[in-house]
Amino acid sequence: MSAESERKTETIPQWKEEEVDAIAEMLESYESVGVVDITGIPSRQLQDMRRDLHGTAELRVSRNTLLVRALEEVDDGLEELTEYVTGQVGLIGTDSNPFSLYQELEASKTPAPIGAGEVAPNDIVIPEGDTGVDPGPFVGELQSIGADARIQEGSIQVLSDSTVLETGEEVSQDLANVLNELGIEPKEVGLDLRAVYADGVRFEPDELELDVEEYESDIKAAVSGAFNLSVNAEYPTSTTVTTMLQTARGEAKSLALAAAIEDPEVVPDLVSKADAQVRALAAQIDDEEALPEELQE
Amino acid sequence: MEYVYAALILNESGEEINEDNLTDVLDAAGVDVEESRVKALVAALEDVDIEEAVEEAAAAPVAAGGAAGG
Amino acid sequence: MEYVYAALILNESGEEINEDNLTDVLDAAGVDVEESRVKALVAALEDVDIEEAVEEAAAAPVAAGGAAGG
Amino acid sequence: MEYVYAALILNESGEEINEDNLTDVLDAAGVDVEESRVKALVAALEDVDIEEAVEEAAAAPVAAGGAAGG
Amino acid sequence: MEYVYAALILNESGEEINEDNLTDVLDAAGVDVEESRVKALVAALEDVDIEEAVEEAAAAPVAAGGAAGG
Amino acid sequence: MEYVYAALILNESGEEINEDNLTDVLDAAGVDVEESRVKALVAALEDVDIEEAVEEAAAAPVAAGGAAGG
Amino acid sequence: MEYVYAALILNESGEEINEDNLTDVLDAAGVDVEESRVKALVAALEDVDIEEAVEEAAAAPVAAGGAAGG
Repeated sequence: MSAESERKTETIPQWKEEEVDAIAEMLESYESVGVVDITGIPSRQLQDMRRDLHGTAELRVSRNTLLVRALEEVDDGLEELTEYVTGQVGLIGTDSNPFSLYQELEASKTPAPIGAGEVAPNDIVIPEGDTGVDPGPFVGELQSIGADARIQEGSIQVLSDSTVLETGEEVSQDLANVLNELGIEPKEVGLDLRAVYADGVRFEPDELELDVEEYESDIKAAVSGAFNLSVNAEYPTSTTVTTMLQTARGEAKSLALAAAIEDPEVVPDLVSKADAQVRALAAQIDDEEALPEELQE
Repeated sequence: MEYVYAALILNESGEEINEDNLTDVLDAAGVDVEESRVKALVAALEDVDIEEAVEEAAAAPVAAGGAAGG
Repeated sequence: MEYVYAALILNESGEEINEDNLTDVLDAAGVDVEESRVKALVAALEDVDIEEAVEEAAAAPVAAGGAAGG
Repeated sequence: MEYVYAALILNESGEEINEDNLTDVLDAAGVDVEESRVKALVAALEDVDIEEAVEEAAAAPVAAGGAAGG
Repeated sequence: MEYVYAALILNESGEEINEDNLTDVLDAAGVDVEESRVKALVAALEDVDIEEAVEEAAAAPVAAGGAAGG
Repeated sequence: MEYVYAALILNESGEEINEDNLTDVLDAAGVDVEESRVKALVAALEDVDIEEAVEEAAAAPVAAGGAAGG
Repeated sequence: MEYVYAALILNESGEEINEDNLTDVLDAAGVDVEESRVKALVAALEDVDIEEAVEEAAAAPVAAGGAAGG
């Protein structure tokens, strides 16, 4: 690598070389490296995000050419990430695993207003309900962008969820104004992970989504299954032995009841059972004269 | 309920549930037997499947209890 | 269950639930009485309040039904 | 219930449920064995299908689970 | 379940539930005792209050019955 | 339960559930393996259809006693 | 489920549920370990209170059966 670096020193300025080396050094110090989209994030907010990440991940922004060079310089598979370095991006390094990184970045995203000329990252929906806006020309603005709006009960109401722009379409000035008036913030602003590389494997976002609830239910199913196996196979553990004791007792009691065994513990139940039976039989008897007074209606 | 219990004992011993047998059992238990009730019970049980009624009570005593109580 | 039924008849007639009386009732019903079961039952019933056991049975279904509904 | 448990062990080991065997098991467990109870137990179990009676207990857990869930 | 039954007999007789006693009871019942299973049971029971476990089972029936009926 | 989990992993990986394999898995997990518990588990699982035993809900059959008694 | 079982063993042995430990356990069980699944599990478990999930499942192991019955 050093021979190669020296050769590059001749072709690019010293400061660029130093920057590439610094980025490469940073990338090498982490187990996972990702490319994040930072399009539209104001620099001050980017500073905040960088600070919030402190301790779990490090974000590095530079000219894309230098980021690509750094990725190539580290080699080690990271060059697979160069294809994601387009537009406004940064490199992120972390020691947590790619799934955790993705979860964390998703969780840190915040809603933001969308401006005219921007492309909708997802369908933009104006939800059903009272806009809280007094009757006036605004109802016309709503209708003109495609919202199912009407004046009702003294205010402007949206009668049904209205999709006013689909993913990928450009936001018009009118729409931007309406959204702004309604306080709708359709964008999720944050570091948008494009890809991450860890331990020789490249992950894209759709591979990194986790259904935590499903894992939780898997755990419960696993515990229940093990519990069942332990009891059913009669292999006692401290977790299951209580149930096994109760099972054994239940079996003994069932037997004692079925066989009418005169066991002091069971006799009260036998008396109850006899009572239930005599009542059940009495209930089948239509002739009241045949019944004791206590059961006659 | 003693009359009905007497019928249940006869049912288990396999003896016929008739007036004589019921009266014998109740007599032995010191019950002051009323002939008309014995007669009525024998007649009433003629159309009842005792086995079934008793098994139902053992299997679902909740329902049985509910029926009796209602 | 015939032994238990016999005990319950005696309970209703107000006679003492002892070995002799139980044997008499069961004999009258044509049961081939086993002395040991009579003994065991008398012993087991010694500490049992029959009224209470019966009442519990009558009361339980209601509570149980409530639990099921809740 | 110790007498019943003893019967259940014998049932699983495949040994006959008779007075001698029950007494041996209970003795080994330090139980002060009452002969009449052993006799009564043997008599009570004479015509009982133990597997079936025990399986009834095993079939019930659903109800228990329902209670937990309700 | 024979190992568990044996533990429950010992629990009722008041004897300690240890490997020797369990083995004695099972031996007496003609069970071909596996030492490892005895050990595993004793280990599992170490921190368990058998009385409490068994009482819980005894207390539950009303709720359970309700579920069955509901 | 760690021993049971270990058996379940082996069951899924298709490896034999024997003492060596169980010990290896538990060792790898940092468990201080007790030979007797491993042996007992292997013995307990010998004739068990694991798939079935895992799926069959194993609750204390308190309902059986309750249902019959209630 | 083998990955989840592995995590549960580590949870019981008190070892950290990390990629290395999970891989070791699964390797020992002859599982052809997929690194990405291990990673996903570790990440997912960061947001799950395993202790709580385990206790819930163990307290109501019939959950599946219960749902059916309830």
